[in-house]
Amino acid sequence: MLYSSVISERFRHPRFFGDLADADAVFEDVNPLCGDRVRIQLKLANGSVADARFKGDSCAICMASADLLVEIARGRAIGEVLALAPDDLLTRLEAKIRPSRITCVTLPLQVLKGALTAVGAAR
Amino acid sequence: MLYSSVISERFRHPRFFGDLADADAVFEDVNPLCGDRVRIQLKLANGSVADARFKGDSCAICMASADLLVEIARGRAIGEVLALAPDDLLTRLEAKIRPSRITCVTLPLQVLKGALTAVGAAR
Amino acid sequence: MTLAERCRPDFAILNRRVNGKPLVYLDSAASSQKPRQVIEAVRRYYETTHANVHRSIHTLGEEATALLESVRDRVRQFIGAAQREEIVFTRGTTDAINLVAQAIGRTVKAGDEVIVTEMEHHSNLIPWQMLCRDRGAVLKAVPVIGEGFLDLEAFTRLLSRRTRVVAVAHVSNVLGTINPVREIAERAHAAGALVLVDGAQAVPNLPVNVQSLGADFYAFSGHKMLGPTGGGVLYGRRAVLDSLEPAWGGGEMIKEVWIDHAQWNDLPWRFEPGTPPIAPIVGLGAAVEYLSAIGMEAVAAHERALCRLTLELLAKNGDTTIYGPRNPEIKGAVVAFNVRGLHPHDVAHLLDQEGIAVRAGHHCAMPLMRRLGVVGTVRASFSVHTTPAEIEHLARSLSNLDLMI
Amino acid sequence: MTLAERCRPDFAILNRRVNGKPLVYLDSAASSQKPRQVIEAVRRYYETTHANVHRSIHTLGEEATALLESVRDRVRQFIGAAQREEIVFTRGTTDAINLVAQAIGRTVKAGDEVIVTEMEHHSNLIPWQMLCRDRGAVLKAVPVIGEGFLDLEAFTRLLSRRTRVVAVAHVSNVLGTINPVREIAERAHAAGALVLVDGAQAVPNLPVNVQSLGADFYAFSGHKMLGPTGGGVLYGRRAVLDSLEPAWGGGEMIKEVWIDHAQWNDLPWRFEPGTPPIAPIVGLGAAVEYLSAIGMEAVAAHERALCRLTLELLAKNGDTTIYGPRNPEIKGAVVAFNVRGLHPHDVAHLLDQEGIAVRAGHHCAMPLMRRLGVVGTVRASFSVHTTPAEIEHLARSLSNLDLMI
Ligand SMILES: Cc1ncc(COP(=O)(O)O)c(C=O)c1O
Ligand SMILES: Cc1ncc(COP(=O)(O)O)c(C=O)c1O
Repeated sequence: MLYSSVISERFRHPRFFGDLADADAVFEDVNPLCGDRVRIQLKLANGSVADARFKGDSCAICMASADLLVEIARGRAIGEVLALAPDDLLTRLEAKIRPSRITCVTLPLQVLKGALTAVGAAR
Repeated sequence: MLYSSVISERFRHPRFFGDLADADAVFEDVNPLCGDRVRIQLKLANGSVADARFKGDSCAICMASADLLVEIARGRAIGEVLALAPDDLLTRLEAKIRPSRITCVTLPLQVLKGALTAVGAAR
Repeated sequence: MTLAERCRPDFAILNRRVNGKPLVYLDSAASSQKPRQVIEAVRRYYETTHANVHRSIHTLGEEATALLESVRDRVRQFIGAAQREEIVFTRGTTDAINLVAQAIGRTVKAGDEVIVTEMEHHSNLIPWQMLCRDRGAVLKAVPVIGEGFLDLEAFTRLLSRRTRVVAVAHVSNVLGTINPVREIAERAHAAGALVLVDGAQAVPNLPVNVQSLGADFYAFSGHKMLGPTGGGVLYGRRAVLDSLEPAWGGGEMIKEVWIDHAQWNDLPWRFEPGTPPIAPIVGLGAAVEYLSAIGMEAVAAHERALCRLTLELLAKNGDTTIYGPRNPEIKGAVVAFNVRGLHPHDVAHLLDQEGIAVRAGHHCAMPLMRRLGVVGTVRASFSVHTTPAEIEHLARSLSNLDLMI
Repeated sequence: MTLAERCRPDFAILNRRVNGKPLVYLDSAASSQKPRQVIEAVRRYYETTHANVHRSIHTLGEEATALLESVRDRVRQFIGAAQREEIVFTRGTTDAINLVAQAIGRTVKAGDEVIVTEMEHHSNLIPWQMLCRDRGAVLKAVPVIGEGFLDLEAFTRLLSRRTRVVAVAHVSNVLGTINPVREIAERAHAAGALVLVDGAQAVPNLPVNVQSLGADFYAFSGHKMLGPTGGGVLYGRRAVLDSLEPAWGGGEMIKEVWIDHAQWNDLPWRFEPGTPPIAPIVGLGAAVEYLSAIGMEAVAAHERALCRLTLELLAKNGDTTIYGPRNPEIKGAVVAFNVRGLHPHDVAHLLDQEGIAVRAGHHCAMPLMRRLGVVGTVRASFSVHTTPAEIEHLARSLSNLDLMI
């Protein structure tokens, strides 16, 4: 296995890939390494992330990272989501990610925070 | 002796260094190697170089080359002067000049021809 | 002995193991490896000859200058330029193209046009974008059609009296397409435009003659043709270089300087401000010598055969999509492809586990990626040391990829 | 053992004989020699690690990228910059200054002013001339007074709200003067101008801290500080770099590209289009390590002592005129002089017969030559391997010169 079984599994069968009807926040950004784009859509309610989905034509690491991130974020308070760090994802991906691929892990996080900032939820 | 006794002698005691009253042609140019300037003044009569002088704050090689060139040119037909080649000077300077210093030899020739061109004597 | 067998002992890096496997370096188009002749030339230069060049009266300075200038003569001959004054040393292709865009830029007016193509490397696109934005000029792009060819009819329609420059790759760094530069140059010249050819992927792999191509400018990098990083070449046709103001300022490019103005030096130094990348150019000379000793026809034939083999083997793999012409006769030394269901970066990562170095991503050609409808591709590229066995190893590894992720 | 005695075995070129004499290399200010640690770092890089950097997924590419980026960290520390994003790799000082002139150029308006000094190297003059001509701006120069100091009162009068840039050498490559950069920067900043410092002759010889100097930009060359030719550095203060558009275009300096526009990459890569001079930068890293191991205070003390000795011995020779400050405490590692009745080129040629390499001519500082009232000067300059015995040999040789021509 190239990366880890977590990545393998989430890459093959992402749980939160897709669009969200009536999203409150949408944001996308580009991986400077490769130009890949990731887009995250959010529904917010009562200061929490009520629902979320991601989209993007990206590598296995980025796909798994986005899927995992969305899973973590769903149902959480916005403050908690904003406090998430790359290490929270790295630990749960259970893979040793080389420095050259680290942006593949962090891009979804950056996009999610961008989405929250865009709707003024990040204060 | 660094270069040759001809260069040594002409550098120490140039015969044609100076200005010419009522010159018919004056020209100066710059050595791209070092930025040194050489100026040549000419008196023309009957299709010949009647008299000539040079000036310039330049190295021994360039000084000797200019002095020698002016001596050669004086009294010669303009056509003959225009036909002079670097080798004519190199032979009579009796020195092995390194490639890096060759412009020190050729600059006076270039200036002399420039002077003749400037007054339309070079056709 | 084959060409590759003869060459391999010259490349020390091929002894390396990567992830426990022998290195299979299929990324020469990004940057080639260096034979010991080149590495040695650089070392020898530093240990015996180094000094700053030009305007130097001492022995080392004269030797270093003679060495540098001898490379100019050698490069002139290698690419068939008419005069040594037409060979300008640069840092690389990107630097050379920026130099031209900058120098021509001063003469470009609002409403003038520049034509590039959809298959250009960003290096032959962004400088023109910047120029057009700065001067109010218009940038147009020749579309890519079919298996990856320039649409020459569209090109002819784009050309007009307002076209100032046509900038085109000799060989695409993704598709491998060898573009019909000569024909493009003829049409461009008929319209009164200048032609800049990006030869980064051509000079390392094909015999090139800038005069028969009709290029006004021809740019390439030393590091892609077995030479050191940090040096490259801009060929400029004498009459055109003569007409241009220098792009950048500094030492060596002037004759006389006052505080408020200066008189430019003669060609080619007028376009070479500052201390040149002496050792990289000395190494480039050794690289040219190495390639010349093999002969560029032989290099091209060798790489064509590898290209043919790669295309054949990949075509057998039902999960692989190939980009660019399928005919190796009209193709440079690169093959781009994708594997179904896998992102190119994952493919590259997986191949790296097998010791195979390929490039993956957009290859600095994002507009082309959009035209191909992909986020990126994997790219295998070849050099003199590449063997058929290495290509077979690549093909075999690709067949097993899906199981590994 | 003295510093020079410890260092000399590292410099293979010092074994050379020139005209039958041991080489005495007193031209380090033009370009320094390279210790084996630097030459080896370059060789090792090519034999074990080379690949193109950035965007690379394979092992060699990752290693090469890590190596290159580690030099950025090392250089950051060496010159006391706050962030790694402030370190831009260039081809050298000239390249760095052109980069700044180009990037700032886009924001300069007619009537704006740029201030240089009469002692600038052409590299820190011509780019500003070109900028001013292109944009209709005005170039002014701070006069040189006394033994070779900047006239700071005149400078203050030249400064105004229209001043956009002040460009000044940290150390003059002819006079050796260490300019009061900090004071100049304070006054310039008070007037709202940016300050570019040409550190080509400072970084190799003195401890430099760009933050305490207050420089907005600081440029220097690898090849003058024991590093390879072809690489250099531009330091730019983060806030200033952030505010500037890129100077040149190409690969690596963008995030996303369309035919008609592009999104720039993050710092520092935004200012590094194309394949960087990887090996020259790797070698620069080794040079920084070499100098750091000695310690720049020790390097400066060593060269100050040589400077003092040179000034003393030359002063004893009645035929010699020295240019620049006589006090070695306020002087870099160069001494410029002339010999009565001899052109500097002849002096250099004569010294070369003795194995001594000095530079002669205008040193790319023609306006300064005019100010000094000379066509050129001879210049002796020092490095870590220079010994007092070599200086004595220089002085002895100078005493006998006249007899030889
Ligand atoms: C076609 C083409 N043009 C330009 C370049 C840029 O060359 P460099 O990065 O050496 O400046 C490359 C290589 O990256 C290329 O393949
Ligand atoms: C003060 C100064 N500035 C700039 C330069 C130019 O450096 P480079 O030629 O390495 O670009 C030099 C050296 O020649 C110098 O001494």
